[in-house]
Amino acid sequence: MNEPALFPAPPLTEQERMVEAILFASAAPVTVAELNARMPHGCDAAAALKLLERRYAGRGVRLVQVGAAWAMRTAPDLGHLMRRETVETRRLGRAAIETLAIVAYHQPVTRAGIEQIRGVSTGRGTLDQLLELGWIRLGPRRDTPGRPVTFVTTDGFLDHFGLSSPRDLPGLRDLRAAGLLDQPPSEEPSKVQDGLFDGDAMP
Amino acid sequence: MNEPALFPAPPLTEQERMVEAILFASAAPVTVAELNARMPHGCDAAAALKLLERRYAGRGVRLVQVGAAWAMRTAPDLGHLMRRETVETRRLGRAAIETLAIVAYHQPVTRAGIEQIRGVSTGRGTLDQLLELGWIRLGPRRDTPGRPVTFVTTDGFLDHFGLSSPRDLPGLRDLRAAGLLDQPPSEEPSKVQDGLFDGDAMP
Amino acid sequence: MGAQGRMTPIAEADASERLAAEALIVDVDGWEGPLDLLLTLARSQKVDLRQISVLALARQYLDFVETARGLRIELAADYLVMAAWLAYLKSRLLLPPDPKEDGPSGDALAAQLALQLRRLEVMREAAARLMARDRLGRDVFPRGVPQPLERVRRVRRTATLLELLQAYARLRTKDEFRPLVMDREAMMSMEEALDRLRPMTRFAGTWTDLSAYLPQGWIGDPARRRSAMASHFAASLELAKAGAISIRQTAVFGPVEIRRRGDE
Repeated sequence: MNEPALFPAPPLTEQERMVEAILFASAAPVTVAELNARMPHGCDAAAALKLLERRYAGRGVRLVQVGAAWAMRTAPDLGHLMRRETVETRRLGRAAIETLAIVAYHQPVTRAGIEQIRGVSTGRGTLDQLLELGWIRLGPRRDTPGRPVTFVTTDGFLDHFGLSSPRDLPGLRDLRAAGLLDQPPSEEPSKVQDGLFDGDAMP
Repeated sequence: MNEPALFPAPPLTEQERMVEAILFASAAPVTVAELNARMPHGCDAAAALKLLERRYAGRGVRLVQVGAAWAMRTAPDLGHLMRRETVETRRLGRAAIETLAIVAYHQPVTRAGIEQIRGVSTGRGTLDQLLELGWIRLGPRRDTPGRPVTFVTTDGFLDHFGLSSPRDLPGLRDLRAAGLLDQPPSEEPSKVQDGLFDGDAMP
Repeated sequence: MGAQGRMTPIAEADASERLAAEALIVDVDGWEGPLDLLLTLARSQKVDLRQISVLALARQYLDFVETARGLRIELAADYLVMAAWLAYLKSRLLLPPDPKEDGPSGDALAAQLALQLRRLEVMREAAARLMARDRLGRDVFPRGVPQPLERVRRVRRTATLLELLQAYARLRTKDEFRPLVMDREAMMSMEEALDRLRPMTRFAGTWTDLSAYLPQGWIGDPARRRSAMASHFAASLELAKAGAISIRQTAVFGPVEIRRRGDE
């Protein structure tokens, strides 16, 4: 490099190695002119680039042109490898599990129906979470004003909870027998429709 | 990636591309375990690494092993082309360089052991400097009175000096065979009378 | 390791040797302790450290200290400690061994010193070799634009059947603990009112005050009554729009009455 004119340019394969190393280590894309300036005198960076581009075709790393400059980049189809997913398992929150229970026992049930049973308004996030988990899905629209959507459980729900059908869910009588319910139930859940829990009978 | 068991692992050539992309994108060495964790289920990063290492042999960029990890680095013979990428490292003083060599060849070694070899007390700054550079770290405590801490080299040290393992230190085997790396007996504080500089050996 | 550079070949004249010794002394602050100085002196013997004459070395060192004293140069204490020790070693090496004296012999002490010097020299050479290696950031380079690994934390929720059943049981037995929430007990939805009203209005052949349709539990407490009234009114409008009922109010603020459609 000090006495450029005295030595012939290195062979093209050697020039290819040089371009490879420079592009790899460079923080920014490098122009052909800059490559030529950094390589020994007499080198042909453009020709070396062509060789290198061919060598990396289809590899996990590619040669890309950025304006007038060149850079090495990971292949776009492997971008997912640059992400590291850590999956954390956490218990479902209280709102979500209650909502899920209501959907399971009262399906198809509207959001208003859920809110009425829980006695609190249901955040959009709660239903979204259950939808995302694939445990509930949209059921048929209720034939009432506004035609509200209903929610029903999915096969994924049955699968996760080890049930073969929603009818396998234990009834209130079973829950009481299992010590999960202290008070005698007012009605069997299998018969209930919306509005079940307001204690007033019709006038 | 969500249902890993449902899909067969990609072909080895594809795994090779993946390892290539991951190592290429990372400045720090990546362990085989980390590679396997980032690649689809069923991949064999070690086998893919072997293929890749062969592919890059003699190229401008090489695959190097650093401890349990792998990294891509430019070929050393092309270092002169990368002058503008050179990171100015703080020039290490003679004390620091000697201390580093002693830690490397005698590890795990206590501060007293280092001082015994160098014949002078080690300034606090010397070890601090090496710790800060990430080239040495605390090793296990020595099981002698006072349970002094020991120092060992890091993977960062290996990476910086292009070593795959501390066993690759040049001349290590010969020095050990010549008995020049044995722990000096006087290192133990209980046997001070052996110490060259202890007053009690004086007439 | 400029030490070697300062040493002159032994073959040269006395004058140059003295010059070298003086150079050593002037540079005394540059020595990394007495062992470093000893090593430098040992190198002037131009032999492998394994064959070094420790006796000659002790003499060289003591001469050095003597010269330094003559030049009124203050030496650090450890240099003087080493000088005293070497004087002792010299006497042990020169005099026949004293049978009454225990501890290592003079030869053993000399061998230990030689080993220690060699150990230091070997580490110096190793250090030099280490620093001359192809080093990262100087001869070998990592990727110039590393792509940081994107860390994505995904939370997967899970629940057991027992939790599901417990949740349902909790809802059905409201005596259990519930976190503080805004209750909507005093609220009746329009949907609910509509469900009530629709079947009942089929039999509403005559104009009937809407408030008569309010359910039992909703007429005592004013808040509950207000909500029930509002939802029933809204429901009646819905039913009127659907053509199921007619609706009328005969006076401002008068009672709202409804009846089945087609009974006009």
